[in-house]
Amino acid sequence: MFSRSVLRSLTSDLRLSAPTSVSSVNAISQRACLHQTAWLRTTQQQSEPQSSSPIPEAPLSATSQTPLQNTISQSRNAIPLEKQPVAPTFTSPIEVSKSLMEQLPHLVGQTPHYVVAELHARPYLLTEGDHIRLPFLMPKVKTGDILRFNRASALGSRDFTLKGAPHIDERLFECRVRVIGVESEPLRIKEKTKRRQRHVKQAKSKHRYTIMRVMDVRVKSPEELLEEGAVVVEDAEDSPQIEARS
Amino acid sequence: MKRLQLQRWSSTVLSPRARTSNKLHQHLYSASLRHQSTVAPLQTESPTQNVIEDASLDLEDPELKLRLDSVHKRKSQLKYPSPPVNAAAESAKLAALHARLYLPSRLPLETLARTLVDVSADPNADFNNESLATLGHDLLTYYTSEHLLATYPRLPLTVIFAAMYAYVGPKTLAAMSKEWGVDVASLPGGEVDPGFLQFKRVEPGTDLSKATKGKGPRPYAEAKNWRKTVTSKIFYDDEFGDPIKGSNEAGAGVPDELARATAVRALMGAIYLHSGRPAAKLFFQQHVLSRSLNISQLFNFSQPARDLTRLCARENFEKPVAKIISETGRLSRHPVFVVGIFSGQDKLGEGAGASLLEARERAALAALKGWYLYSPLNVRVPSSMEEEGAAPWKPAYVDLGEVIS
Amino acid sequence: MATSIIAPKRPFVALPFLLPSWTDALASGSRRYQSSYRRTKQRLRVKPDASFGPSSQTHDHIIHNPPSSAPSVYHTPNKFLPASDVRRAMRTEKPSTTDANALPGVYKTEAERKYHLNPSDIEEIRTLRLADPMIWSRHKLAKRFECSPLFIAMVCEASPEKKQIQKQVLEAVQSRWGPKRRMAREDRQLRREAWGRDE
Amino acid sequence: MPVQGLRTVTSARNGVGAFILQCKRLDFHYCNHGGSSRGMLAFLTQTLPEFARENPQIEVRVAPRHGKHPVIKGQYINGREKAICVRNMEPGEILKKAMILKDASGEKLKRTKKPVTSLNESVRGIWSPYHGDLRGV
Repeated sequence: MFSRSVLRSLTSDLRLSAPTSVSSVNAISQRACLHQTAWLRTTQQQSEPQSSSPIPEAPLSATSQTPLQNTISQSRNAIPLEKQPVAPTFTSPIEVSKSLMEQLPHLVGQTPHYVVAELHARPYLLTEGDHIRLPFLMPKVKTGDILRFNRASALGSRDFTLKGAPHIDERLFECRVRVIGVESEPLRIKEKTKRRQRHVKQAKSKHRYTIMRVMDVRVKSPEELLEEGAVVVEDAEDSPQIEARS
Repeated sequence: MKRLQLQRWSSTVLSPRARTSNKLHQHLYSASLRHQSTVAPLQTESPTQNVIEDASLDLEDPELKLRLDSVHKRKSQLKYPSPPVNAAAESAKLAALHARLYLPSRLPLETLARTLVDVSADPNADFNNESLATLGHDLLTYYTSEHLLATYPRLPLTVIFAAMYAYVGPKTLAAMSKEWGVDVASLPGGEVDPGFLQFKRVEPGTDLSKATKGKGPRPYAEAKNWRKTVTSKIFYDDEFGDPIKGSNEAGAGVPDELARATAVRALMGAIYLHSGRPAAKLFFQQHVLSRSLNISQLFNFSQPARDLTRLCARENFEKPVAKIISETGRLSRHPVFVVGIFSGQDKLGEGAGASLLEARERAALAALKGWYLYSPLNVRVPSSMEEEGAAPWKPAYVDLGEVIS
Repeated sequence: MATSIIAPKRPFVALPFLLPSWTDALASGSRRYQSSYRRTKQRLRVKPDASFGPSSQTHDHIIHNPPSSAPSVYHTPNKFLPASDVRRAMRTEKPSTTDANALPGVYKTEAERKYHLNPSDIEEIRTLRLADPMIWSRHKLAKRFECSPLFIAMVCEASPEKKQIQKQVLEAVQSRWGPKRRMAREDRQLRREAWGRDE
Repeated sequence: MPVQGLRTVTSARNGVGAFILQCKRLDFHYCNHGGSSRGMLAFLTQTLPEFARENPQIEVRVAPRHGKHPVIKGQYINGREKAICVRNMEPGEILKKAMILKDASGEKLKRTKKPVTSLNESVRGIWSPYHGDLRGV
């Protein structure tokens, strides 16, 4: 369904060494008013001068360009190995039909692009910068994670549409989204009654939803595909590319 | 190109107070930092202080000593108009801001604190953000203008001014600092948490247009009725096409928007000084270029049909002719005409309107926007050549210029 | 009057909301119940274009299906693309279905340009206009010299006295306008300015 | 003047370039004597340091409120505040509540039906009856 490409990565691990605003809370008992918690931190720092730089070793961006494998293993210690999503392994290089190769520059040359990404068999029409509120809480993601949607049924620009049969090969395009938080709906109360009974049961529900932001929607150019080792195959008796309309 | 050691440069630009804590230099900048300060201390030290200090040496009671220490600390804080350097490391707000923006670790908290001190709060140039803001403003406007010119090479200059204002104008930068969660201190001072933005507010009732002293570089600026050409704006005015104003009077307040914008510019300059050009450019791309702007909404034409005729004459196209593509309800109360502008057999633009005149104007406008909003494929900006291992530079598309009528 | 009538993109039968509903016709008059509301709502729901439907092809493929919508300003017309742009070569095969010359023009009669006036005529226009602006107005001069009033305005300017008089006349006319007419005129002006901003 | 520029301001798209956590500050209030604060006190001493270390973007404040139930308050960048009462909760539950406040955007809770909201213009344009396959009749 989706593959996690970039994760919290090294940032969280390196930040472990960095002091934050609260580090020693055992002082609470003697000091009551703590309107500046930073004060506490400095007292602790004086006692054990640990790091020369008081700043977490964070890269400028959350999208660090670290290798994929070790980030997954580092940040996912809590999740058992068999439940971790596996990176897609492709046994054969992508096969692209000749007509697709011919039409692809037209699609690439026309911006902007949209993608109909599918998530749990539901389509989402996305462009760059869109705000998504998934109708469910996505498990095992954290705020700030970057996901890559790899299942799309269509990708297009104004005049051209790349259609999959039924899904586009995920090596043809890139669609990245960032998890920006979790929202919940207002509390709903439904009154449940039974016959001949004065008791009214109140069923409450307050669902939580994952919010995301589309970072980019990009279709790869023919040169990029050939660089990645795409194989161009002849398409035999395909119907003409411009579909006949009524 | 060889990478330059910016750490070395930064020592010449930054005051010792704001420099990274280097072990070699630590002994130099221990306690008395403001020995070069041109400002008189706000509170003169009372002669009784020494007496208390002497007495405190004899005291063995740790609680009293602690209290005395805090009193002394507060006094030393009040001595300066902006928070002292060592307060930066203790501020939780500042550390949170640093982490929230994913700033590079080479940018110390002390410099971040300095970017939040405006000139109006601390007139000492070694401790306010003015110098950093000058550098940051130049970087921001350079990166924005190169992006605009490379992406839309045919934009008219007035629209470029508007787009620059939309990307890095004071209003946008102020909104950005609000979205970063930078709070404003109600009054600047040495005792304020350095995580707050500090500036002196404008007195109510001040006329902002007359608050500046000195004058800009434009000659005869006081002649109100003189025509200001767009070309003269390139020479005499700033990046947004506004006249350059003289510096503010010393001690005068700053509007909230301007102080916030200055702080953002200063942060950009600080990132450049401490972590170098790649980090600064990445910061610019992530925070400024990632915002959304619809450039086609920045145009305001007064005579689109005339401009289009001029354009076609200049480019040696056939004369543009307006033709009705489709229409409905000509004799009804709500007619709709769709008019296309054709040059020979090619359609240049198309517009719909409730009258033939409106549809024709809109079609001419669409054609002109189609001309001005041309964007080449695979845009590269000149500063991308500064990256290591960059592909050889291919000349970017340069246009003849806008249509002048 | 030359008009071209538009045929909708889909056949008429495919747009069921245009057809009268038999069930609705049977139901008495204007009353509408929930059941009929749902049905009308369903009819109004626009289905996606047929080109987005499932296709028989087994490979990923690209189709050319331009939308039925007004063109976007971000797509530069072919004529405006510089010669070095690759898109210029890609778009050449576009079939031109409509002949531009066959379309009706916006103006009923296209005024042909004669270019028959010489500098001495222009001098004469200027002297006439200066001599007696009340008689020799722009329209009269245009009729006399067989050119457009715009051309007269381009070659000469009215005297300040004449401008003053015209201004007074306009003020006198406008002073008799009521609030409705004044507001309508102002609104018209505002709408006109909005065209230039493409609103 | 052939063409003039109209001044606007770019609108933010948090997460497209840089991502800024919307939770700015978390205030933990507790009472030293009250029984409902027992879990909160355990949380403050055991779990909070690690929580703060993992989330350096958030400013953490701890302050006592005598004789009241323990409360976590979140301050958000849009200026709003969210508060959750954590009386009689175990440290694990309190951590969950803190995570809720951390992940929230600070907006007022709303019911929305459409999953996607966009600032961009429609890629294929708005359908109009005057375009598409035009045929003169």
